[in-house]
Amino acid sequence: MDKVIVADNLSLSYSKNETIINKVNFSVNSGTFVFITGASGSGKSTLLKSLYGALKPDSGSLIVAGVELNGVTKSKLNLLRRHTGIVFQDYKLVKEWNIEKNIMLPLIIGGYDSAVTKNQVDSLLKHVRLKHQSGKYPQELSGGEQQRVAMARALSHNPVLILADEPTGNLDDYSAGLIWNLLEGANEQLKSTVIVVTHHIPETMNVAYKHFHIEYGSINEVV
Amino acid sequence: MDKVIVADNLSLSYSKNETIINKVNFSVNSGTFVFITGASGSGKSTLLKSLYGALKPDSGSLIVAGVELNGVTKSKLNLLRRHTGIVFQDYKLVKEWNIEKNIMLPLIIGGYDSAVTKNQVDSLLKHVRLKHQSGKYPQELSGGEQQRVAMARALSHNPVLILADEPTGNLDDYSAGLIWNLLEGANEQLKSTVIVVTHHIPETMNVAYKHFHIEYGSINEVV
Amino acid sequence: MKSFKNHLSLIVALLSILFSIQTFIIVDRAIDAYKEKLVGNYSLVIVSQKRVDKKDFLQNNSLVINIDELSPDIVIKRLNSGISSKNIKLLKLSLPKFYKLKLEHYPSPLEINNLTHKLLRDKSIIKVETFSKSHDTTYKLLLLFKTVITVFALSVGLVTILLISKELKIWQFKHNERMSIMGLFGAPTWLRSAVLFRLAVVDALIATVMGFVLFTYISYSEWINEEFSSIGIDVLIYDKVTDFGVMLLVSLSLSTLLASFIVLGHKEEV
Amino acid sequence: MKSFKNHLSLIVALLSILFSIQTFIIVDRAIDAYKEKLVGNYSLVIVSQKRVDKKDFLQNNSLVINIDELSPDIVIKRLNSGISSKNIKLLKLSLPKFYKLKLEHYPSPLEINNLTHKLLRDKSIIKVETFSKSHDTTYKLLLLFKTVITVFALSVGLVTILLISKELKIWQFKHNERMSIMGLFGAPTWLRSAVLFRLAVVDALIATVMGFVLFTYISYSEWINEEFSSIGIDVLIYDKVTDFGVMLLVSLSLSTLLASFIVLGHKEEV
Ligand SMILES: Nc1ncnc2c1ncn2[C@@H]1O[C@H](COP(=O)(O)OP(=O)(O)OP(=O)(O)O)[C@@H](O)[C@H]1O
Ligand SMILES: Nc1ncnc2c1ncn2[C@@H]1O[C@H](COP(=O)(O)OP(=O)(O)OP(=O)(O)O)[C@@H](O)[C@H]1O
Ligand SMILES: [Mg+2]
Ligand SMILES: [Mg+2]
Repeated sequence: MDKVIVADNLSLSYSKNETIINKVNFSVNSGTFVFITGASGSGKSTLLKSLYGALKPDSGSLIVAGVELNGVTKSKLNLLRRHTGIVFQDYKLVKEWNIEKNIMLPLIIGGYDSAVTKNQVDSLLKHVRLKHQSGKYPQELSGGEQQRVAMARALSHNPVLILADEPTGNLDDYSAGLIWNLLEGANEQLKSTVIVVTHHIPETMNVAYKHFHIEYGSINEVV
Repeated sequence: MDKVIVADNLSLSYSKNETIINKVNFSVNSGTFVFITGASGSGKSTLLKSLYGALKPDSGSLIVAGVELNGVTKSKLNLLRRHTGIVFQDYKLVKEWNIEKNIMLPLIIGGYDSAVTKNQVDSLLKHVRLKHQSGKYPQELSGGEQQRVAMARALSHNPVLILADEPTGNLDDYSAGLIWNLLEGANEQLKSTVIVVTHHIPETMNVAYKHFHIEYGSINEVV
Repeated sequence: MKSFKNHLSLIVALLSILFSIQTFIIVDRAIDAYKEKLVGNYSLVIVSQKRVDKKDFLQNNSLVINIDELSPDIVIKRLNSGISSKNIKLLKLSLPKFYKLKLEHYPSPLEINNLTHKLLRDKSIIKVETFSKSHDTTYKLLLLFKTVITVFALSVGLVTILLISKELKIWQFKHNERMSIMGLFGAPTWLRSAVLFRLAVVDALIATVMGFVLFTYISYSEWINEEFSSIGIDVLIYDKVTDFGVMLLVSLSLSTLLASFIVLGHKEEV
Repeated sequence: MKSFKNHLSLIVALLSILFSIQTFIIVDRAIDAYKEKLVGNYSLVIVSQKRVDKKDFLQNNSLVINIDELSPDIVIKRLNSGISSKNIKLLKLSLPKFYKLKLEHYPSPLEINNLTHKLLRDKSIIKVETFSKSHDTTYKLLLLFKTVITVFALSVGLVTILLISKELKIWQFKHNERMSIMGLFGAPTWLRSAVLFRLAVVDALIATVMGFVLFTYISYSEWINEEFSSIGIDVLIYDKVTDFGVMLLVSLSLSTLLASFIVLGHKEEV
C-alpha cells in the first residue's frame, strides 16, 4: 500500500524559542481513517497546517501525496491543495459569499462543470440539513451550522485527502452523527484518506481507524 | 428567592418570516446553575443574545436583574452588561490586544483599581493554564486557548450573571474540567447565576443545576 | 511598530490636507500681493486745458488716491528722437497740462469706464488716457487666474473630502470590532471611543508639528524664495503664529470629526 | 445593494482622479489659448529714419513674423486733441517712419531685450518702443500663474496618490480574507485575483462613462462658457475622442495597478 503522508524527523514551530512538534516520525497509508487527539495547545492544528503546506517544516522532511513540502513550489502546492479538503477549526468561510457559493469554492477552483457543481452542492446541503438556509451568509448562521457548511465545502470536490480540525466541536450528537457519516462515506466509497482532529472519538465507528496522540511535541500511535 | 431572569411570552426572531423562539415562559432564580441544550440551530445562542440585550424581543417581556429589556435605555443596558460575564461561541477576542489586556477588558470598563486588576488577571491566567502565553495575541493561540481566554475574561469582574455559549466545545477533557471548576466556583463562592449552553452536561457536577432544552422554538425544563 | 503604522496613516492624511490649505493660503497671499503691485504700477493720464485742483479732484473721485502733474518733457520724450528741437519748443508751448492719477485699487474695466466718463464731463478735461488695451490684458489674465484657482481649490477640496472619508472607512474597519466587543461588556460610548479620540488628538498634534517643520523649512528654502522674487512679489509663506493656529485648529477639528463620525456611524453587532 | 456600494467606492475615487486630470487639461488649454491671445495683442513699435525692407527684416529676425508700417496719423492721434492743426502738419513732415512688429510667440523680458539690442545695432533704427512696463506686468503675472498651477497640480497629485493608497488599503481589508481562503484550497494567483481585476475593469469603465457624461454636460453648461468668454478665450472643455481616450486609459491602468498591488502585497495567512 502506498503512503499518503510520510514525516521524517519533522519539527514545527512558530518562533525560534518554542518548538511545537519536535523531530517526529510517522506515516499514513492511503485510504486510512486517522484520529488525532491531544490536549488543548498540544499542536494538533499546527500539525494539520503543515500537512496543507501553510506552515513550513523547521527541519526534517514531510511528504504528502508524493510531494516533499519542505521547499515545495507554489504551483505544486496549489495542485496538492486542490485535491485536499480542509475543515478549519475556525471554519474560515468567505463572509461575502452565501453558503451555497462557499460550498462551491473548491469546485470553482477546480474548474468543474456547472451541472456537476449544482448536483454536488445540493446533495451536500441536504446531507448536512442546511438546504433551507442555502441563500444565507455565514454571519447569519449558528455556530454549528457554520461548522456544517465548512464540512460540506471540504467534501464538495471529492478530495483524496481530508483534513478536519475538530469538525464536531460545536455540534449536538445528532448533527455530529451526520458529519461522521459523511467522513466515513468518503473514506469507504471514495477511498479518501481522512485525518480528523478531535477530543472525542465517536463511540460507534463503522470503519477501522488509526489513532495518534500528540503530547509534549511528540506523536505516538495509540493501540 | 428573587428571580434574575423572567421571560413572559417571549418571542425572538431575526426576520419577520422566521421565528426562532416562540412565546416562551421561563424564569431563573438568583444563584442557580442552568444548562441549556438543544440541536444545532435550535436557538440557544439566540436566547443568550436576548439575555444580554443584543437582540430585542419581538414580543413579550424579558426581565434580567430587574431590568425590562424590551425598550431598555442604552445606559441601563450598559450598566446591566457591566455586571454580566459572557463567553461568546466565537470568542470575540480583541485582535489588537494581547490576551492579558483582553482579560482585563471588563475591569477596564468597570474602572477597577490597577492592583486589583493585576491580581485578578494573574490568578485567572494561572487557572486556565495560560500564564506563559500572556503576552501573545489571540491569532497566535490555539482554538482551545482562545476559548479559555474568553472564559477568563467573562469571569474577571466577578459578574453576578454569567452567560457561556459552549465554553468547552474546543477543549479536551482536562481543560474542560478547569472551565467547569471555574464556573462552579463562581456559582458557589460568589453566588453568581450561571447559564451555560452546551451539548454535553459534564458527568460529574459538584453543584445542583437546572436543565432547559430548546426544541422547535419552545423551551422546556428537563427533570 | 504596528501602532506607529496606525498613527502614520492618519498623520499623512492630515498632513496632506494641511499642505493643501497652506498652499491655498499662500496663493491667496500671492494674488493679493500681486494686485497690490499692479495698482502701484497702474496709472491713468488725463489731459486738461486748465490746471486741476488736487484737493477738489480727490474729493470728487474716491477711486483716485493721488494726482500728479506731469512735466510736458516726459510726454515729448516719447517722440523726441525723431523731432527737431525747434518743433519741440513749439509743441511745448501749445501743449495742455498732463496729470497722472494713482488709483486706490486695481480697477475693473467697468470702473475705468465709469471714471473716464465722469472725468470727461468736466469740459476742461480733453482726454483720458487709460492704456486700456494693456489693462484689459492684465485684468483678464487675473480673472482667468482666479477662475482656475477656484476650480483647483474645489478639486483639492473634493479629493480631500474623499480622502477623509476613505480614512474614515479604514478606521471603521479597524475599530468597529473592538468597539462592538467593548459595547457587549457594557462600556459607555465615551469609553469605547476614548482610544479613537486619543489617537485623533495625538495624530492631529503630530501632523500640525510636522506641518510646522515642513513649512518653516520651505519658507527658508532658496528655490521658493527665488521663484517668488523672480515674479517680483514678497509673500509671507508661513506665519509661525496665525498659520500654525489655523493648522492646529483644522487638524484637531478634522480628526475629532472623523472620530465622531465613526462613533455615530458605529453599528452594534447582532 | 451591498455589491453596488462596493463598486461605488472605487468609482468615486476614480472619478475624482479623472476630474482632477481633466481640470488640469482644461487649465493647460486655457493658458495656451491665453498665450495665443497675448501674442496677438502684443506688438513692438520701431522708429526708423529709412524705409525697412520687409523680406530682409523678417529673415534676419526669426522672432518677428510680421512688420507693418504705421501711418503717422495714428502716432499723432494720441496727442491730437491738444495740438493745433498747424502744428500737426509740421509734426507730420518731420516725423520718421513707424513700424509695428508682430512676434511669433509671447516673448520673455530677455527675448525683448535681445531683440531691442539687435534692432538698435542698425543705425537707421532710432527707437524701439517695447511697452516694457505693461509687458513686464503681464509676463510676471503669467509666471506667477504657472508657479501656482504647478504647486496646485502637485498637491492634487499628492492627495490623489494618497486617495488611491487608501482605496488600496480598503480593498486589502475587503479581499485579503477571501483570497487567503481561496489560496488554502489551491486557487492559483490569477483565479484568486480574478474578482479583483473584474471589479477593477468594470469600475474603470463605469467611471470613464460617468466622467464622459459629466464633462459633456459641463461643456454645454452656460455658466462655464460665460466664464470663459468673459475672459475672452475659447477653450475646448472636453474632446469627446482624445479626452475620452485619456480618461479610459488612466482609469483602466490605475484600477488594474491597484488590483495588482493588492495581489502582490497579499500575505498568506498562517
Ligand atoms: N444574524 C442572524 N441572522 C439571521 N438568522 C440567524 C442569525 N443568527 C442565527 N440565525 C438563525 O437562527 C437560528 C438559531 O441560531 P442560533 O445561533 O441561536 O442556534 P444555536 O442553537 O446556537 O445553534 P449552534 O449549536 O449551532 O450554535 C439558526 O437557524 C440560524 O440560521
Ligand atoms: N500563529 C501562531 N503564532 C504563534 N504561536 C502559535 C500560533 N498558532 C498556535 N500557536 C501556539 O502553538 C501551540 C499549538 O497550537 P495548536 O493550534 O496546534 O494547538 P491545538 O493542539 O490545535 O490546540 P486546540 O485543541 O486548543 O485547538 C499553542 O501553544 C499555541 O499557543
Ligand atoms: Mg486546534
Ligand atoms: Mg450557538
